[in-house]
Amino acid sequence: MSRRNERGKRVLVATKATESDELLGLDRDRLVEMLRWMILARRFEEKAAEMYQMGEIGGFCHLYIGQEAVAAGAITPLGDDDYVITAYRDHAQALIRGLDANALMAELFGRVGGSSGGKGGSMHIFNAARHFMGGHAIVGSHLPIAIGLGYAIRYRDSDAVCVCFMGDSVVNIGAFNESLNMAALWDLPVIFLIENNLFGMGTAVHRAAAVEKLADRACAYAGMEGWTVDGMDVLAVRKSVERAIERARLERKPTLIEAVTYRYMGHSMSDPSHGVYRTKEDVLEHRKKVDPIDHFVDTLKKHAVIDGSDVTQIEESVMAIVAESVEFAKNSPEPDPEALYTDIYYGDYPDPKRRDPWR
Amino acid sequence: MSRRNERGKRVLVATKATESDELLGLDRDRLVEMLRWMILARRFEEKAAEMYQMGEIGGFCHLYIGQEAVAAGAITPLGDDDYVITAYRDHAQALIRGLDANALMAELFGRVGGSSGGKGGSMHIFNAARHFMGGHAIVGSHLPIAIGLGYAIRYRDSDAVCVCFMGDSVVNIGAFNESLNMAALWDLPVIFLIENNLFGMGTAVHRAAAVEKLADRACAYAGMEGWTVDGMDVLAVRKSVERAIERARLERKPTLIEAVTYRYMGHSMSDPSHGVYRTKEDVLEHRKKVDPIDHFVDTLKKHAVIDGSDVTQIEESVMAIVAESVEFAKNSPEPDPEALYTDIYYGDYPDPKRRDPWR
Amino acid sequence: MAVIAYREALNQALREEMRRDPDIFLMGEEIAEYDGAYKVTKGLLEEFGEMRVRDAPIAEMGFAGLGVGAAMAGLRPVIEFMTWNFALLAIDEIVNTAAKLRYMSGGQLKLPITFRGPNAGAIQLAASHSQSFESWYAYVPGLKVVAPSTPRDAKGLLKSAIRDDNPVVFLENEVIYGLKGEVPDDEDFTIPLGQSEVKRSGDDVTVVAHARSVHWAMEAAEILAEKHDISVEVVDPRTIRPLDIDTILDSVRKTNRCVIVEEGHPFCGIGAQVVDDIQREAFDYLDAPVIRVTGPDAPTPYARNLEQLSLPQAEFIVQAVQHVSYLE
Amino acid sequence: MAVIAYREALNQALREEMRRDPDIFLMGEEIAEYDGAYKVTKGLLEEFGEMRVRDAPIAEMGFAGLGVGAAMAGLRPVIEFMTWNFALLAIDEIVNTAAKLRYMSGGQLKLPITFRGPNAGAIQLAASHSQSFESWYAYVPGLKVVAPSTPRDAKGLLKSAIRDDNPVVFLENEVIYGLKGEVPDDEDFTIPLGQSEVKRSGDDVTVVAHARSVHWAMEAAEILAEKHDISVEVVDPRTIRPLDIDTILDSVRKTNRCVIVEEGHPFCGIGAQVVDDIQREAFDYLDAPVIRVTGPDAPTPYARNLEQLSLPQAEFIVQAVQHVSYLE
Ligand SMILES: Cc1ncc(C[n+]2csc(CCOP(=O)(O)OP(=O)(O)O)c2C)c(N)n1
Ligand SMILES: Cc1ncc(C[n+]2csc(CCOP(=O)(O)OP(=O)(O)O)c2C)c(N)n1
Ligand SMILES: [Mg+2]
Ligand SMILES: [Mg+2]
Repeated sequence: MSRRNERGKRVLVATKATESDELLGLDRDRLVEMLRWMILARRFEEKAAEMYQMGEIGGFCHLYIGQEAVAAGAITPLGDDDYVITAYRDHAQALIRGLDANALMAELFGRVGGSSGGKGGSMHIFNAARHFMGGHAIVGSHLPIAIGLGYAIRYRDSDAVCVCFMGDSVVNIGAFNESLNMAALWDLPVIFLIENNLFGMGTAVHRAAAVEKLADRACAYAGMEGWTVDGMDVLAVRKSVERAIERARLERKPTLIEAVTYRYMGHSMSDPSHGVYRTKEDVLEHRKKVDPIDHFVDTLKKHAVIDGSDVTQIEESVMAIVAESVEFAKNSPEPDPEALYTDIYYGDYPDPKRRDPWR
Repeated sequence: MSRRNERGKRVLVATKATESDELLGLDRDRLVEMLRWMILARRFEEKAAEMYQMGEIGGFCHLYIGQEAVAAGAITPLGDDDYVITAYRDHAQALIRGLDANALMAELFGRVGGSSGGKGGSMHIFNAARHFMGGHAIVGSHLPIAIGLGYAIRYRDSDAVCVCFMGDSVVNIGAFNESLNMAALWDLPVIFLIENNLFGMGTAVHRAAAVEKLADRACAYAGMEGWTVDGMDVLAVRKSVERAIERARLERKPTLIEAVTYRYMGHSMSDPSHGVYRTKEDVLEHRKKVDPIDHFVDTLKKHAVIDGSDVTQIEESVMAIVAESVEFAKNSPEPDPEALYTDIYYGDYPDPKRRDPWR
Repeated sequence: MAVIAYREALNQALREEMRRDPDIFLMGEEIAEYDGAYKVTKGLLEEFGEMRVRDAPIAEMGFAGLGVGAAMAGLRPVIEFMTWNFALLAIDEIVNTAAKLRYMSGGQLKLPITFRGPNAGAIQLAASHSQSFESWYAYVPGLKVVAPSTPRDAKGLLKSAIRDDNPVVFLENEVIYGLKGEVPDDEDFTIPLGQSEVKRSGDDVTVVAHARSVHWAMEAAEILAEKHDISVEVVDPRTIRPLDIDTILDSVRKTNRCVIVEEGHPFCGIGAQVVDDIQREAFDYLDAPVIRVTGPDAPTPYARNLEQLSLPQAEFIVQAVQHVSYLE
Repeated sequence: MAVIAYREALNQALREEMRRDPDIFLMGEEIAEYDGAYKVTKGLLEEFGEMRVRDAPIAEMGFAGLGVGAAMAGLRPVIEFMTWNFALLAIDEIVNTAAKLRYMSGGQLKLPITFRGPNAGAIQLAASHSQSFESWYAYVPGLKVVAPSTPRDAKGLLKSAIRDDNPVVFLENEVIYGLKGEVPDDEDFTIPLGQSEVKRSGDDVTVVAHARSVHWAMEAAEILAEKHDISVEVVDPRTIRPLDIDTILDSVRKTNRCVIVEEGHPFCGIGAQVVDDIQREAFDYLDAPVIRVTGPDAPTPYARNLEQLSLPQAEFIVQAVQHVSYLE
């Protein structure tokens, strides 16, 4: 644990070990908040799937269903100054980081009220005000950006951190090596968090990565640590991310965390949930065995933090938010045709229609 | 050690350990050959430096002086079917792999008699007949090519191997991760050989790479091994490369070898040999302390493999080759202007001067 | 002749060539077990096995360069990019290396490699997933660039690309993977690289279009014939490098008017080069400036209505043809 | 006005802007301790320290993307590529990411980042190290592209590029780093992006040229004036995107003839776009086709004589100008 000293800098303070404390010493509000985020993300995406099937949402739409513990565990311990960045499977992170569900649903619908005014779509969600820096659709390309956020933090001598989510396949791409090396070399406060959902599209992790545990890739960088954690257990994720945050805030050391999780749906809404790479039974079994929401509800009930009525209440409030988001999205107009040509440049720019007067 | 069985495949055969044998059980001819290659490379490049100063050679010219033990130790154990590939610091490897010194010098002069007819220059030396596959000037870009050579070897079910030389800075670039991962994943017979000359241009290794020993980067790939070896000791290099060759031929396992060596000259002929990054004294001291040729001569003398007159004889024969190469290069004509447009495509191609009739 | 889809035509080309030549292998993401993200490689793993149909990690530079190395060693790789947007990660291997190795080695090396995958717009995938790169690759001497518009062309040209001993950039089009058309059954059917085809004959205005744009051009030609009594000749270059400009010039010398269509952005697109060629070699034949209809000078938006607006659709081509006919 | 070298002008621009704005930092290979491979960043480490002048590992994609991230966080990075050839390794971050983030975020983000370094030919560095990429970057909406030809322009435009709140691709030229010229002393001197400059006035033929080609054009203009009595107007666009085509059009409307020069390859080069613009907007003013003088449709050779031949030198421009004047 850390606190700010007289000069506003964080310093490490002795704290009674919470290792044995299953609930990480979090108070009820915090715990319920985490559960609420997970349920919101789940219900929101279930509704998004429905809207996709109805043709209201187009393009690629990658759902996070089954993986909610990772985003909830990693984002809830962050402060306002911290940064979050991820790939195209980005709805849950955006919501949990505080993006209004209305703006998110409207973006999926491609409407003016969307977080990007309908221009970015599912894979490109941003909320700059809340330091949610996307939503990046090219695999691996957001890792260099993450270390850039880390560089800016150090540049300003701030004690913020950057949490960079990534898919399991990212450990095999070039940018991974370049980014982890520079983060380690320059002590950048970046937490690289692998959402290991066992597959990149239809490719099982070990058909693509020559490494036992993905976190082992950290061994190649002096100063980096690599941890593997149960990504279906939100408290386990939170605990290890908290440790990594401390490392980042105080020592400015980067950490690689592999959260082992599972994707219930197909890779995107246009892919089947199963196929050669995994059977329908595999998926059903996983859902039954280790659902992260059920698991967390059980834990909280076991510790008498919540009871059944609390869950009902959360579900109801969440469903209201989700329902409203659909209403909002439906009522939000399509972008004006002129929007095709706005937001390309900051400031003045010559008429883009000069070479192209027809549209 | 391995031999071919009845079906022409190599199999491992028991062999008396040569670990303790300083000369690796090599006969005199082999040892003298290695020394001869090292001296040829050295004298050739000293002459090239002279020719560069006289303006006969242009562009970038990266010399290998001081590093000869690495190329000699790694290439001499190879067979005809094996592949060699490297970066732009490529003269020594090309010579030792059997490129005619005349063709090499003429290439540096940019003449028709050059290995690429004068079109490639110092950084782009090829000798396809001898499986010397370049000469690549973009840092890191030849690693994927090396695993492609390895893939072709496996594809043909051959027991050849590919030795891929690279500078120390390559461990920090994206292609390194992608290539080592695929080599490990698919059991490609590639030996990744880092010529760690302590600097990439003016950047000391540890200002760029967050890792203790560069060979440690191997830890990130299951099935890969990483060894560090004294790159100023040709026998040490050869011994470890031989071991890696065995691993590659028999188990098709890739290996990462870091040979620690030293560059005596500037990064290229247009850079000073010292500056902020190392002092003149550093360079002189290194040259005195651990010159790879002197060291090997001493070893061979100690074991009475050669005496002073042998060295004189080698020097003389080598100087004759080098002198002839300069004569050859000088007498080789400049390329015909039409050569600008040849060797772009294999086979017929429409007139490239249609849009550009002036030259 | 069978009527098959564009994707199936590509699949046939791959299968037939792989049967002909054991040196051909395929590599790319999800091409084997998953049958390809767009199913172009369907069933090939089963027939040819994993050494010849290989799922790669997400490592575009790595597996593109692997292809280059394998080609240097005499194999004939066909590298799939899931889309050409991702090939930006591998473009160093294509442009700095593959395109130049023959030259830099003074003709010692031969690079029989094909890079293929969908180029240009998809459906609502937004800016990072909807780009057209033909003018980039066509800029580069050492490469050949192909962009088929029909199942027939797709099959005939892919076979030629694979047989070619040079690096070929083969640009498909996701949105027309399902498009059906007649394709000759003959296994020896190929279409040589570097030949334009007149897709529709006409007298009044030449419309040059490639890839998906051909279909908008054909649609526009229909409208112009029916509603405006303008006879349009549609020329499809099919291969962008080397460009068969002569077929285009012949047409322009006949019609004296020309409109060029492409899905990419306007600035330095393919059309700019075609304009340059036409005015240089047929200046005196032109009765009006050559006009282009392109994608917008803007990134591609996600929203359905904006994306639709961003396409160089028939309506715009109709306007442009009227414009060069001085009939607005 | 001081007479200083192109490299020094760039150095001054960096130094002055860094003094003005503490959010500016530089990153690239060998830019700090080594003072830059071409000494453009000389002395800056000493003045500004390592956080603001940072030597990067050889990891173009990594440090280019780092710059993008830092810009998203509000800093103003200037990323040096040792040459633009190496930027192919980072082009995904420039084109797929930096150019599109503002659009894809619906205007939430601002990307004040400059990517700079030498473009085009050097001296005998051969094919992989001698490429011109202006038409590639200029194709991409979301980027600005600048290519100064003189020390004055270099300084004035680099300052504007750094102050610009958009990603700017700033293309220098190794061969003219040593070129000297007058540069205003005033620290507030800047040149706005997007303004062509008439580098020499003339009446008979317009020659459009940017970057190093301006100097060949000026040399040719001199020869043409002295030996052939042809008065050439040389227009330097300086910024390629957005291109100030109006200054070019004004000149062509006056001279009625035009030659366009560039170091890059011909197919889909900048010149093709300029031709397109001219014929579209000044068709009736043209007395002859617009003709281009470019680098060859071939990779760049190493051999001195071949490399020399590959340049779009004055002699070729003289021929082309005579050609458009119907005076061959
Ligand atoms: C560079 C690049 N290559 C390929 C793709 C296509 N693609 C999108 S997602 C994906 C799989 C990624 O898997 P993983 O990293 O495990 O993330 P997950 O989808 O499982 O969250 C692929 C191949 C891409 N977007 N970018
Ligand atoms: C991708 C890329 N970036 C930068 C360069 C410029 N460059 C050429 S050599 C070099 C240093 C390489 O150092 P190292 O790998 O240690 O090899 P060495 O020169 O010491 O043999 C650099 C930065 C390049 N050729 N390619
Ligand atoms: Mg995954
Ligand atoms: Mg080195």
